Amino acid sequence: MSSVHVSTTINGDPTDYVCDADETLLDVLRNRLGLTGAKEGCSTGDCGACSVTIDGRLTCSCLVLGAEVDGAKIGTIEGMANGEKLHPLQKKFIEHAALQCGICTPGFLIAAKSLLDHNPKPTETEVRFALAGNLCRCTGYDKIVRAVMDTAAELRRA
Amino acid sequence: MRYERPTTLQAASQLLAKEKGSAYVLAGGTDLLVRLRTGLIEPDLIVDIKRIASTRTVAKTATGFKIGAAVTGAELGENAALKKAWPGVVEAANLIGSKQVQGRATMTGNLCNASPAADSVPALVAAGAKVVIAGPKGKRTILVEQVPVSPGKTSLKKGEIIEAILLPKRPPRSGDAYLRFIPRTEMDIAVVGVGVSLTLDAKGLVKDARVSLGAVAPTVLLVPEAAKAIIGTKLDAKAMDALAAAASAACRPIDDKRGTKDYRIKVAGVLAKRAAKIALDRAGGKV
Amino acid sequence: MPLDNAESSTRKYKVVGTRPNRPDGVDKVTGRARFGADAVAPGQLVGLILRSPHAHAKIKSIDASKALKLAGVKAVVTKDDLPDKTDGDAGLYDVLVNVMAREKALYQGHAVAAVAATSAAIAKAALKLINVDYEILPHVTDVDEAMKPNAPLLYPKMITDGVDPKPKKPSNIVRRYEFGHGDVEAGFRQADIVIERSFKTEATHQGYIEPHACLANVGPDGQGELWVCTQGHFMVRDTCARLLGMDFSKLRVTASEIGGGFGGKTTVFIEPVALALSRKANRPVKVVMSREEVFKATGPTSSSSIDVKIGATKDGRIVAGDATLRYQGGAFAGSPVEFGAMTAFAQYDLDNVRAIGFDVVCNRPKQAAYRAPGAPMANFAVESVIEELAHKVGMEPIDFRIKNAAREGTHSSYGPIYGPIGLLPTLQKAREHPHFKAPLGKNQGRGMACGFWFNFGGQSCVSMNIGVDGTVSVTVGSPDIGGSRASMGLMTAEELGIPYEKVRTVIADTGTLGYNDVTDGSRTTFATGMACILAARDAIKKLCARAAQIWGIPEDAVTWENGHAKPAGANAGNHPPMSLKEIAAQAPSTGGPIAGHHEYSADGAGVSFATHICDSEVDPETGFTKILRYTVLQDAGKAVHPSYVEGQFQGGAVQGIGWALNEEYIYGKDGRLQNAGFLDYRIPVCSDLPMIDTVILEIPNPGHPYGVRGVGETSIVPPLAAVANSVSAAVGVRMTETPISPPKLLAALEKQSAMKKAAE
Amino acid sequence: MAKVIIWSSLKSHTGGESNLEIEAVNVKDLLARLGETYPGLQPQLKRGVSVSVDGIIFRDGWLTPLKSDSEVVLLPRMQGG
Repeated sequence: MSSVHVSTTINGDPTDYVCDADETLLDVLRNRLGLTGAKEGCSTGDCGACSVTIDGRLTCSCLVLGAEVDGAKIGTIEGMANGEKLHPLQKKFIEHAALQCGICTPGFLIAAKSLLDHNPKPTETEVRFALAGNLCRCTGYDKIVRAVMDTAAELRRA
Repeated sequence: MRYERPTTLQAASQLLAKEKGSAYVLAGGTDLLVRLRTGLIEPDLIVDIKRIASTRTVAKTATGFKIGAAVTGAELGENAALKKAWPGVVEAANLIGSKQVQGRATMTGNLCNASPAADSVPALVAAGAKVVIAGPKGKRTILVEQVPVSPGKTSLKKGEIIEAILLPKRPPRSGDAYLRFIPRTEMDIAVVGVGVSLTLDAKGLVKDARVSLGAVAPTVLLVPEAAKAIIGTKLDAKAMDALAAAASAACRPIDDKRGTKDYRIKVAGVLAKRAAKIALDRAGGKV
Repeated sequence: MPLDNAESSTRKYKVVGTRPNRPDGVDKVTGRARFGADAVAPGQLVGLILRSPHAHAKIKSIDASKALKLAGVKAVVTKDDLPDKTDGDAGLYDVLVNVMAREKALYQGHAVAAVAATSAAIAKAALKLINVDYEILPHVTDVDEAMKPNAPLLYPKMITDGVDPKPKKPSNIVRRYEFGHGDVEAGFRQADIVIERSFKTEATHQGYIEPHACLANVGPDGQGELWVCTQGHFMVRDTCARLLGMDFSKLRVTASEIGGGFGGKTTVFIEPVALALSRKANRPVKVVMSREEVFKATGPTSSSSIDVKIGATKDGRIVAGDATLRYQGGAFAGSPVEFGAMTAFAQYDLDNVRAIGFDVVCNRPKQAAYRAPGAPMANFAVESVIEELAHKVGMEPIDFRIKNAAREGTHSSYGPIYGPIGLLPTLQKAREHPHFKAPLGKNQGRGMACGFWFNFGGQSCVSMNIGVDGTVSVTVGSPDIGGSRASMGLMTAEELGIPYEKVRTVIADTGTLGYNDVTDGSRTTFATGMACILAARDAIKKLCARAAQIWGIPEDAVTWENGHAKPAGANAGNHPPMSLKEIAAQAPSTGGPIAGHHEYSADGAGVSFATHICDSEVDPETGFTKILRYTVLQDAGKAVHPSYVEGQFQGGAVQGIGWALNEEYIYGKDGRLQNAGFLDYRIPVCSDLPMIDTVILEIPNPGHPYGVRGVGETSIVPPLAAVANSVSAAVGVRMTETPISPPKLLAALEKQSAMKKAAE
Repeated sequence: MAKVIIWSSLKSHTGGESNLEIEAVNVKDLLARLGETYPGLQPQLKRGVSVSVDGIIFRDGWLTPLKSDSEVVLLPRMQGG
């Protein structure tokens, strides 16, 4: 197994690592960099628990090789809060009880932020389709959708 | 396993040609990584083509559009001109997987995966799209439907890479559409997919049409009989029924975990009508 | 003994019933929360498990010599490393056989060996080097097929229990259950209308998003640590210690944050194997299941085959109910068919009722509990027939249900007489609900169903320590699977009379608290919550005693009110009330730390009933069903944190909707699972669903000081029938099999139209 | 004498009787006497049972005292998800 040296930026911090050629970005984040906020729920891109952004694009880190992101900017859940200030989505998820077990929460937050970055005024239907790649088995999605809609409204007011 | 990231097509093609073991092209990777992870493949070489400039752009050319092999579904969805000319093709590409998958997945990858259920392929076949193939012996251009030969197998030779997909220029009064059936509203593989592309004459009669079917045979089908059924008509109820009958008749499906033979045959007809109606509306026609 | 809690219905609450933020909220939204796969130990190895590719095979030999020679491989374990120490405990022996196959592989995915290596790549390579010699045996995966006389036998000596006279021939039928009362045959003789139907439901998986994961560390001194995502770490400790021959006290198990369980994490799969690997390698070993392993080798629920016959008189009185239920529980005894049989008719007041259940084995993974285990399938069958019967009688289904609903004093179909229960109120509220009157369009229909679950209490142990600053830390032993730390904090604050913000609830490892039962059976808010209340009362006694000392008056002259100690009466002297904070501040000089404690086995859990209303629209050309609107009305006894009660209602309802429409285990002729992944095992996605409306009713449970009933499980019981009834109302076909997948529904619609044509 | 009701399929061990009369001070005592009087019930008792005493379900409260007119219903051991 040949290994690859990668220079990248994660949540704004320059980060270098060496990984195996066949190692996924998710494995690199979790096992080499200790960023375990992204979760492995399926490793086939079906659950969204490993969601991150690469150069601003939402993606499943289980579907990306660690070797591919040389020179790219990665965004993970660990970079969502600004210092001690939670992102409005993070606050609303807690207030609305939009999580029960919480394993899917980081993925939902990354996906929801990506939605609101592109569409500040989504309809309920748009929210539901934008989050269709994130599976939650606890909540039935109701409170998650409410939290995202409420955050969008608050961000528009601000 | 080695990972290579060439910056020219020639270099990429040489890497693939020289490799003695199993070599795979990596564009979006949304299929390749799943197969890698589940142990279905154990590559000796992976060639990432995303650093090759010509694979990353959508160009409007004199003859239509040239879509680089590594252009993602999300990027296609953001290309207004392409959406206007080929809404059905873009919709089909955007149906592949979730928003997360859209951030990576490419139509070329969808095509080279050679799955009979690939969503973008019926739309491309209906559109009469071609692919530009770069290889050790230079470049060649073939029709999209000539790429997949059987589930998981393509007609590409060792060392060959698809550089781009070519979509023809649109005559006036043209429209296309792709519809698929899935058991949920998202995140499923098509049980049946139908692509329709048509052009109307001044009187609003269908002058030209191509109809394609996905997930009803070992490869995506182009169905001339279905096109014949609507050419020369205003897509009245009779023509629609003929279209549905021809589409259903062309199906050679199997029973599997996603659907039954009978189901696929019936729904192919249903979706053909619905897709034709959307294509007609887009071409400015009325039923 | 359950407490007498007459106060619960009248009591005014300060914090219970409010909706504060959960204590683990920030950790969960920042990615900081540590789940099963998130732990790391120095020098840890990667453990992987080799699984049988065959549905049923004799294991003739296992040769791991090549694997052991591979550099980086530190240990290989097989059944020989897990000798039978179960000492005649049949249930525990099944667990042992399930975690590591012995003579036979009983299902595809059955563990046969495991390796620990220095990297995942090496472990993977090592698995390929283990040579298992299988003799493939005939298999069976369908419950009805498994019951046939000529079916391949999993256990050639198994004779069905509970049948009189005892059968002579062995079969795959483990046991027969029968419940009921009255004379069913006589009942049917009084009936004007009788409907009899047969149903089938396919197995579904709990589908928790977090695969099983653990990190084991056992030393040669026989001491061990285990970090694991589980619904019950005390259960994990006891089970693993017994299987590995360790002292309970020497195995310290810590429950990680748990990424969903729904019953699926109430047993062990990888844990004993990880411990065995660690013991052999003398290194920490981490084992994390893949999603494919979760589907193939952990517990889905049973698939079932059910016959139901119900009779009623013209005026709409049910005179007899009869059901025969057949559940396969995978390759081991213990399908939840008895709960299916007990709950099938539990929502009705019947003079003549009988439910017969057969527990069947076949070549599938050992079933595990799934939210109200056994009830949803039985409810699907009975509530489908009830809806049809109501129409035949010419009554609105809701009126028919109200007329026959179980109420206080009803002799339940499973034996006991009901105390105060909330079924009628949920039905009455449903009838008044706007959803019930909303107009419907073409191809749209409305269906409903009522459901029931028992709930139970069980063992809990709680410690409560009061800091000198007047804040309180509550230590519980029940893993928090859906926000229970918030509820525990609320009940503690309520009882002590202090703000919720002054309480922090933590979950202790097995070394620091007494035994706590698994978080299941909807028991935690009821039983562990009541233990928090009683621990608080214990602390209050001590607080009052300190105040008495400080004031120099007898202890019994001090009472506790709104977080303050007060002289009980005028003759107790004139002392200004002392707050908890003031008393706590003086603790060091008045006898040291102040703590409250309670350990017990809680009983008196209250049953919970629900009524669900579902609107759906069917595409008659494709058989696609869209859920348009859904409302859950359920009795919670008392909602401690209403947001999380609503969450339980909504989550259970959506799992039931998935069960009804798309979720299923699909087996090939080779007995192999064809859809072991989230792509083709289709749990509902966000865009499939509407908002799920909820109505919380509060009919206090006399067995809890605040009237709390369990709420976690009932919500998955009614949806299968509610959805099927709505589909039937929309397009006129009665679907008797789940999932009601588009190909099945379209075929039924075509059959219907063909029959109509034939009739014309 | 407490009135004990067993579920129907256990009748084969009690001579076809599902309503039994047992003299017992608490549930533990009652289960012991049930086993002595009807050895056929032993396997099920060993597998585990719950009981309902006058309508209240007990899964573990074996020391719960019984009144002379208590109605005890034998149930399979409760489980949950």
